[in-house]
Amino acid sequence: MNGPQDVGGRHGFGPVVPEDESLRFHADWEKRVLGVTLACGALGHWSLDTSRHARESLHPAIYYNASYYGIWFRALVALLERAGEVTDDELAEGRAHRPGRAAHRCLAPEAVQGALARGGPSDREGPAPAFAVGERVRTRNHQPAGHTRLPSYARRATGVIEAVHGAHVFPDTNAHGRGEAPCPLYTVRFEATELYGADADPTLTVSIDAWEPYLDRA
Amino acid sequence: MNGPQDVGGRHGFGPVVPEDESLRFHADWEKRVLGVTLACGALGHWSLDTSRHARESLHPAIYYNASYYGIWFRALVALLERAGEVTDDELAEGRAHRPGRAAHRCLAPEAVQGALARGGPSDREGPAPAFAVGERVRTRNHQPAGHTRLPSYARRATGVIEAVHGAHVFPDTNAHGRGEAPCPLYTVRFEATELYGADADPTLTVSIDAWEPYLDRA
Amino acid sequence: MHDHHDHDHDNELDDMTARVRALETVLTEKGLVDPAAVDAIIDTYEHRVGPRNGAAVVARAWADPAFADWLRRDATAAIASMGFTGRQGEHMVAVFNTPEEHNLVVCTLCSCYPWPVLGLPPAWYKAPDYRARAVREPRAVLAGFGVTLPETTRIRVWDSTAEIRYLVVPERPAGTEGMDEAALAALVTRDSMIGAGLPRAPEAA
Amino acid sequence: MHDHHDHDHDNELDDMTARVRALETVLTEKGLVDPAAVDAIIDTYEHRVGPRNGAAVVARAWADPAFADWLRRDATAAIASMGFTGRQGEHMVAVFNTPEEHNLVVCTLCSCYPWPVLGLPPAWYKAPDYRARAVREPRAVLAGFGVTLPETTRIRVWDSTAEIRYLVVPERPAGTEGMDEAALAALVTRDSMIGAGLPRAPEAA
Repeated sequence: MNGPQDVGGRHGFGPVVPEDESLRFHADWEKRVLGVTLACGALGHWSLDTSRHARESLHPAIYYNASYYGIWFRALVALLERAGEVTDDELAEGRAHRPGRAAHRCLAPEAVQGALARGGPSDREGPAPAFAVGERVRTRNHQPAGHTRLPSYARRATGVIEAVHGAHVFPDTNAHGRGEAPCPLYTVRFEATELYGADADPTLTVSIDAWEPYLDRA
Repeated sequence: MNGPQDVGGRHGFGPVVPEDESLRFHADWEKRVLGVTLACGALGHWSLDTSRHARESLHPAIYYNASYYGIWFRALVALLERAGEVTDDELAEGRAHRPGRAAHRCLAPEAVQGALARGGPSDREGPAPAFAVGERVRTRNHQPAGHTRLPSYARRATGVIEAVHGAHVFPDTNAHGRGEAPCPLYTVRFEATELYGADADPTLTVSIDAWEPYLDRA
Repeated sequence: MHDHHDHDHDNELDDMTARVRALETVLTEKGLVDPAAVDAIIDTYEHRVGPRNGAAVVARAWADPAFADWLRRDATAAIASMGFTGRQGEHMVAVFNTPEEHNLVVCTLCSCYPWPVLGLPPAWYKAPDYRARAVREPRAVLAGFGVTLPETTRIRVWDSTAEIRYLVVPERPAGTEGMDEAALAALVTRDSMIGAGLPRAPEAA
Repeated sequence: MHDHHDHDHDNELDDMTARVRALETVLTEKGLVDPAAVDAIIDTYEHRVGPRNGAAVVARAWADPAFADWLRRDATAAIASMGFTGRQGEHMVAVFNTPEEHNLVVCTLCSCYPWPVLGLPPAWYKAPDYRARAVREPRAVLAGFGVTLPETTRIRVWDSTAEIRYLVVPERPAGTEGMDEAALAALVTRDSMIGAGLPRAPEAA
């Protein structure tokens, strides 16, 4: 979606503010949002793609005013409500009215290390790639209302296949519960002048990781 | 600029809320912003294009949270400060520290009707048009960091010249005090499927008004 | 538990009242703004210049084919002949709805709008929600206004990216034969001249 | 008189503390979340998994050409050999700076970041400001970090749009001959492994 998350190459944002690498959180509530969000992932109600879509579906007025953990929190509430696990009334009162539906999947403290160390690989068996390293491809004018990982700055642009990563879960379907539909994933590299026009930095190239349905042979 | 103003075709916004046509303002301060903004235009410090650029230069976090008169107000303050007419201190105190620089141009009450009825035409003597009605053109990948009136949804798209309007002031230069540089203005019509891809409404066409430097022959 | 950006609009009110007053005071003390001129500007758009101007233009186009033809060929001159000129209406184009094609006007980049014939734009016209969606899913937008067009009707959206200002001339409703211009004008809503609505039917007027 | 969106971030704090507490309480009462598991997750990323992991990887690549070669060919396996695996690092790619080309990593669409080697991303990495500008004007972004590259250096930006995670291997600083891996790792900053910084010079370490 051409949502608020799709900021690559946009103008009008502000300065980047470096911070010391010893700083881990800016407030205690951020820690809890991190922990609760990851713990709720174990409930099995949604995929990573679905949770990304919940975040980018926040209204731009909210998205651009929230810190990133603020975005995570609001998206988590939306996902839990959609899953039937919490209601506005419960959150307003800070008190559960009904037991959880997926309580049998509650992440146990002793399972945390294993779950984090295991992660969730996205590579799958899937079709052979249509493109090879070095081939020129053109990104499609692909701009669905739903989730996609083709950023708008890289649409309708010609680039070169730089790596072939095998088949990976396709976010455009998986985010909406329409299946993992694995398809070949590539790294595609573009000249900045191709992306932004003749005034762009001539020393700059940018790559995206793009699934085959985003691409045509150039 | 790919700023917060450039919302055409973006996803994630909310419902459109109709309102009765008898409603003119939502608060008294909106009336004052309207009146003061128009009155300040008479001071001669900026053009309409410059004022539009001041509005779109607000940070997205502010732009999307303000009402439109709130955007006008913030941009007006920025323009007056840049013109050396007001300072933050004066606004914080609500009291002038120095007389105005362009007070000799202050819009008099008796001049209001004439000024509003006269308006400010943007047509000028200028070069003959390169394109004729019915010709196919393609919009350039034109995305300057400064002001432009080519919206991003209509970049790199092929359309048809539907009207030729003569030469008009070119906003891309005029907004930045680089001259009116009049050039031919056209209405260019696109199929929605050309703008948004194959899934777009097949019964929809959209036109923009585009200056010649935005266009190439298709 | 939910937040929504509208609560910022609400909080904005008191803050904005104070900030705007401070600015106007400073500008007045500096001799840059005369409050009486501000009052005159407000009075113009609050009480004098509004969508009844456009409704009179549309009604005349319905009643007088020669005027309609003039409006089609040179809207700026035809509209000026009725006394409607000036700021944000310097270069007018009239676009006519037909059974085959419906016109809708938007300004995706700011809030361009034909002030001499329609007055100040409504809040929704200036909001990102309308501006984002009008050029992409106009049927969904029109549904929000209670308008459902046949699936076969073409929709033509005009994005006002320059200083040309567009006035939609809706189709004359059935059952209005013999009505005079004043009665016809009463059927013409502001929204119908943006393309976001349709004129009233005569029995509902 | 000026406003800035940061004041909303500030106002957010107290409100967010209460809202997050309410959510965690409700989820705990429902048996959906165990606060001890939440504590364990926080402890992991606050105290155990962080950029010192990545620094150890980089230092080994500097010290051991065979490891560097492995890292180049199969970063996931090479990094796993040092015990760094899991969430947000399932598919690793290492990109090597050279005198001719500087690498910079971003996730324009959200906040994808190689957690097993770098821990949690800094706030700026997740902010729209960095995400918008990194892919377009990286030299201006780097200047904000005090990094000025020669005008002839090519800049290669990696937008992490899929589940591949990128680790920048900066160039080994001059004057580090004979230093052991631990000493080398101390030169490797988090920002240098994103490409937003350079390693420390040995005299500054």
